[in-house]
Amino acid sequence: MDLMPSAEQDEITTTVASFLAARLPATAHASVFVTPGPEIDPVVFRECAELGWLSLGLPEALGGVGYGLAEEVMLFRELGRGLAPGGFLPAVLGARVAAFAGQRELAASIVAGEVLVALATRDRVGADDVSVLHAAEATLLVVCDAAGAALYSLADCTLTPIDPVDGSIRAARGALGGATVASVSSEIDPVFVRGLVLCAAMQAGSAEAQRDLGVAYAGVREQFGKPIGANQAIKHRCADMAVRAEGAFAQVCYAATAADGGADRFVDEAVIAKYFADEAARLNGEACVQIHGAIGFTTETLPHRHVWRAHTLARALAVRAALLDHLVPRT
Amino acid sequence: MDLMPSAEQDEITTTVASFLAARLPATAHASVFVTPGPEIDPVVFRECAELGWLSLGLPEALGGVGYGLAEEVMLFRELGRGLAPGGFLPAVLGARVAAFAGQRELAASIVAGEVLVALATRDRVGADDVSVLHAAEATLLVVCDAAGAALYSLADCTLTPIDPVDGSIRAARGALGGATVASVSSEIDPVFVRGLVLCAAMQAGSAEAQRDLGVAYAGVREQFGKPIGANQAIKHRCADMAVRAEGAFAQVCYAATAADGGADRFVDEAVIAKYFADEAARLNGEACVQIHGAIGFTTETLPHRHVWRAHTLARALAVRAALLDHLVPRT
Amino acid sequence: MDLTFTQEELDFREEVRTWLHENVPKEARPHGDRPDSREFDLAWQKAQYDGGWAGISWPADFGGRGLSTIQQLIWYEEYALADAPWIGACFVGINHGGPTLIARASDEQKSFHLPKILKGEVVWCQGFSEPGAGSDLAAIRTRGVIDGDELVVNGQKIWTSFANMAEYQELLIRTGDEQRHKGLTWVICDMRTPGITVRPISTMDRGAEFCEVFYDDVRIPLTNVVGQVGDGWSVAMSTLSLERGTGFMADILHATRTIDELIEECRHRRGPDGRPVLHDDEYARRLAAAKAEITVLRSITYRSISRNIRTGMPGPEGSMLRLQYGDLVMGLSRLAIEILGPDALAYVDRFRAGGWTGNWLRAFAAGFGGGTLEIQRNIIGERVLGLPRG
Amino acid sequence: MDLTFTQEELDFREEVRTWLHENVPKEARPHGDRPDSREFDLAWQKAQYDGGWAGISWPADFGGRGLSTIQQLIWYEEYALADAPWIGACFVGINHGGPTLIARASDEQKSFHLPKILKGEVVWCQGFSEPGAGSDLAAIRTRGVIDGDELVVNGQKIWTSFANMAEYQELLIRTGDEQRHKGLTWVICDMRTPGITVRPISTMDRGAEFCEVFYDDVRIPLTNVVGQVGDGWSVAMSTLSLERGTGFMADILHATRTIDELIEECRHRRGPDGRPVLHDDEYARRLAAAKAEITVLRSITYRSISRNIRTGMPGPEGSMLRLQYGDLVMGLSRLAIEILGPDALAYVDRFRAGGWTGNWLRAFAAGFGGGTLEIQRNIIGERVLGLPRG
Repeated sequence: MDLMPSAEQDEITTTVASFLAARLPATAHASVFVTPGPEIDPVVFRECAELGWLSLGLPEALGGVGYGLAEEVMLFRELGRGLAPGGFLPAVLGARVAAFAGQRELAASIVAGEVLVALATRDRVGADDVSVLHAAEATLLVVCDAAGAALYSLADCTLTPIDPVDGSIRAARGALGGATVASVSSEIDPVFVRGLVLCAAMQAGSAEAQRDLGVAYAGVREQFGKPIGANQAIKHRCADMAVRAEGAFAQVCYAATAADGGADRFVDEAVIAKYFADEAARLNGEACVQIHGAIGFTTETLPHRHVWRAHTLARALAVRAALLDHLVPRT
Repeated sequence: MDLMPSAEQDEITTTVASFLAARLPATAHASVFVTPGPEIDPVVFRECAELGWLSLGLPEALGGVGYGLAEEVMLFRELGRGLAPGGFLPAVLGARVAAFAGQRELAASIVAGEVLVALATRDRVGADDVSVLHAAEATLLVVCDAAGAALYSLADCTLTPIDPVDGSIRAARGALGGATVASVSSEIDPVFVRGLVLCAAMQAGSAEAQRDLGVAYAGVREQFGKPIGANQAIKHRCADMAVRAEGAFAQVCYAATAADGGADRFVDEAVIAKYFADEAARLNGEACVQIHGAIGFTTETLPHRHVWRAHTLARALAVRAALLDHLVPRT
Repeated sequence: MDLTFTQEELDFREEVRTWLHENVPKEARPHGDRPDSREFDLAWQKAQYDGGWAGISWPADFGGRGLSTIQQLIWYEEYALADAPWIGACFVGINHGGPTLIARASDEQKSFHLPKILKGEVVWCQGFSEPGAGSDLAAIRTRGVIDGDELVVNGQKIWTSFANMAEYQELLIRTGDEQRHKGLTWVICDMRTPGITVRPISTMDRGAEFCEVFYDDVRIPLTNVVGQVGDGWSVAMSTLSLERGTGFMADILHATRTIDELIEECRHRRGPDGRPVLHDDEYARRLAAAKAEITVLRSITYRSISRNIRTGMPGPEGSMLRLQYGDLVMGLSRLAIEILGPDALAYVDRFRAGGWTGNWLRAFAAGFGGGTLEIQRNIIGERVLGLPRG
Repeated sequence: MDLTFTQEELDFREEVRTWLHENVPKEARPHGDRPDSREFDLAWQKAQYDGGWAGISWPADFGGRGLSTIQQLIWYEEYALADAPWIGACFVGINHGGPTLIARASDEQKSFHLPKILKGEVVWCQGFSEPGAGSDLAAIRTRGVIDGDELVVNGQKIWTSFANMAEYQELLIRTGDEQRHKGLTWVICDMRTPGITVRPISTMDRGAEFCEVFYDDVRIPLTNVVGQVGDGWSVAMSTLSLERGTGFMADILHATRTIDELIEECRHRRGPDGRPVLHDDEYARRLAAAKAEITVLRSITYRSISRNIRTGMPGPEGSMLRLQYGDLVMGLSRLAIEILGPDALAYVDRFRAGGWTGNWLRAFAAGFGGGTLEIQRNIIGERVLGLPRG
């Protein structure tokens, strides 16, 4: 039993963080509500693909790097921390659907960053109405739930773009349409559950980033002649942020490791990871803006972008009520 | 429009508070879990009756003092603040049932403090299973809900005493039995709604007492060379207590005055008063114990007795979920 | 205790209701604090002036309506019930700058400025906060040096709402060498004076009402000083609270309305499990709790106004109300966007129907507007409850 | 990252489970901290000793089991799953006094005391807190004056759990004139020494384990001093955390079990509207949230133990765990008594089945046990996050 990352896993963190800082800095999109141009530079996205980011957890036999979910969460935590744009999550999930459905070529073009995938979440259990993230340049759409996962052709779906709260993600609403391009049941590959854990990893990274932004500001900003972080009201808020960030990432690690080890209850663990990380990212976002005061309400600092992002990811795959209802069903 | 007490109403506060301090001091029952002997000295209870406490809000034509609910809440706030023992609430409600049902003699003996009344709360909507407070020396039992109110003979009911959390109130569980001794519908007199407001007034008084105990301790108790109240964590807790106490009593005043003025929506106002005052008393109790630290956990200070009492009164007449469900019905 | 209104007050309510019903603008206020929102705000102020409703809390001597406290309360209640617009760019002139002039300005200053404010001819902004002097105003560093009959001002202000569309500013500057509260001066600054640069700051709710204002050798006539040079702190603290807390009732009734709309919405809107949201016990109770909380806030406000009428002094409830209201609007907008589910992915500005996400993003400002909630708690702890300073 | 256990560890788990299954007392621990609870606690300690399980975290050199950290974790997990009793009166000896002796005592002191503690022959209590020196231990005023080969002690201690049934006390007193942390001495006090008066303090959950202890010319041999005279602060701080956080897993699993029981209970128990409580969305979700929170706490603990194994040092998570656990048990017991409705009018002690009210009242102590939650937040803010002191 060891729930700390291995040296190899820590190495993923370092590599991803330095790539993001150099090529996709979070500050690049400050002060605009909707990022102009494509959501992510396709050249940079393909570079990420070449680094193996889209196939990290795919078995080698299916054309992937062959790592586990534990390694993938190290990547996605950094994507969340760094507010990375781009449809990394649907690409990883979509590639699994294609690969496990036996469509090796499709999977290969997804993990190469050539075919872009959007992420669809059903508006209600069983509904064809969906909310879609990373919709603009994608040609495929992945949708998944507890039963299984499927790829659709975006051209067959009826989607209307929306003006998103998080302007760095192209979003749309609409309905699924046409036949599935590929599909797998959750017994063959638990795409949905893996998606929950990866999405939770992004939220955990965001919760950590908000903690760090809040603590840094509280340590330098002075009022009444001393740093505001010396006041208990601010200090305790920072402590609560630290507790939530630690909890979110610890649970993500547990859920990922449980899934890799084939543990019985890894579905519950994943559900808890998504629920807790969503809450941690939301609450740390609120706390971080408040610690910053008026400047935190402006687009000149980073906290608000984490608020937008956390809000958006909390609506991906499964929302709070659905997650809790899974844990304690009514019957 | 004037929501502050009149000079006459303030006079009630002063009179009641000094009587309680002299004859029923809250400190009398410290350090015991279950008060020995009768719940309240019958002589003292009859003195209170002679002062008109049990008939303050009963119309003069029915043998009462003829004040409104606004005057009664001034009395019950002090009873709550002072942790007074005794079945004041069921006596007041029971006397109304008898009086409005035309049983003038019974009403007279209740308001004289000769016949004691217990307070029953149905365990579920429409159930005959009840929880009973002030059960020990009573011969009658009053039960009320949105439809109406009734008096039962305690001898006809099947009650089993329980070991109560609040040892200063004799409690029992059981079932109603026998015919009603008297009853009134809520159109004739809204006994239940008045009960909610009076119970809320006691909780508001308790919330105020907890605020004052907490603030007093925070101002004198020193740690690391300064009063603990100088720390924001404690100071802000005190501020939150003050806000809750102010809200609880303001709402009690509004509900009482609305009832006296025959306002349309006074039922909702009363329901909100009970809900908010229950919460204020509970939360201020928790905060006050925490401010006191270890000493607050002992029976050597007063906070814990307010915790017990607030817990008990929150279960009288209607609980949180039922109150909220009244405000926003499902259909 | 008494909740009844006199016949005269009831008649007044009827008069107010009728006028508002006929005159409240039908179109929504434009969001984004662009010129069209300025025009909208000034036009609505002018309409109130023409209707005889400008400055309802201002004394009649200065062109206001000089209404009684109860009449003010009735006005604001009806204002909210009629869904009349947010005061917007007219806020500082009507509720802060104007009342300060009434308290401390010379007759010339009053007769020049007060009518313009009431008639909706000018926008005022506030120049108090600075980088490093937000909650702590005594740390102000923007300097004014007397040169002949002028003050020469250099420095920077921040969080100046509507500076980008204002004609005048209530400007607090340091003119002496003393520390902290001493050596400050309160002066009327014409925003068209050379040397002033305004930079709007965009906010997370896509607004731009907050501005930075830079002063580079800005020359202001000494005749614009209100009170004496060096007496600025006293002038700033003397701003009359003409409303006696009645204005807060409009915010409360607006929030009450929002909750009722949300409850209606939940009768039909379906949650992730397909049921109407109102059939979900958790959401129904959270809505009920919000309804209870706003109702209690109403009661506190009534008590506060009643106390104010009796004593003539604002009570300790001001900070309590601010604190509770701040918590409540944050909680309420959070509840709304949770209920909205996938619909909350889209941004809708707060002045449009269904502008829940705009409202939610705006609520992040409730935590620091008018002093942070922490500072409100300090004030309650120290000034109301008498606890020692930290 | 890896959640698997070795075959050896799995075998060990089996061994532990079997032994606990056969040896855990069937009857409930008596509440109220009367002599029968002392007998119960010592008998259970002796049973563990006889079974070879005493001092599972103590080094083998001192009679303990010297288990690896993972084995300790397994022990505590199985301990909780077997519903084995609360350690009660043996807490200080096993988890605090004993480990301090191991770290700093002389060989004579160790060989006299450690076996008695492990065998369940004696109860130890802690004499640190004083009125005015609770969270701030450096303010200790109880005095010890050297007289020949004895210390003569005068003063008072408070919050001394189980002092009314203890043979020994780890006593921290002021022996020098220096201020604050200097001039303190850590000494073993025999509670049967003349001049000691113990007064139990009754608590809101009807317990009486907290005591006041008064010292009136109490003579303690200098040979009982652990470390040097004047070196008490260093001795007190050197208490070995032998468990490396594994003991906390027992509390977590106990709380997990409590939540699962409550969920089961809610399948049948009816709420005020007659429906089973579990059909009520609000309560079902609050239960689910509690389940999620305790699960997360488990994950933090696993990570903390893993870090501890790698670095050999306790990480920053100790305060975080305490903070979250304190909040969680308070919230959980509050939820339980709300669900209980009218049944919660009755007091049922926490060691009996259905002892929810006893548990709830006990939870009020979670806010200050082991330092207030405020102090935990200060520690996280200052030591973990590096924020400045207030």
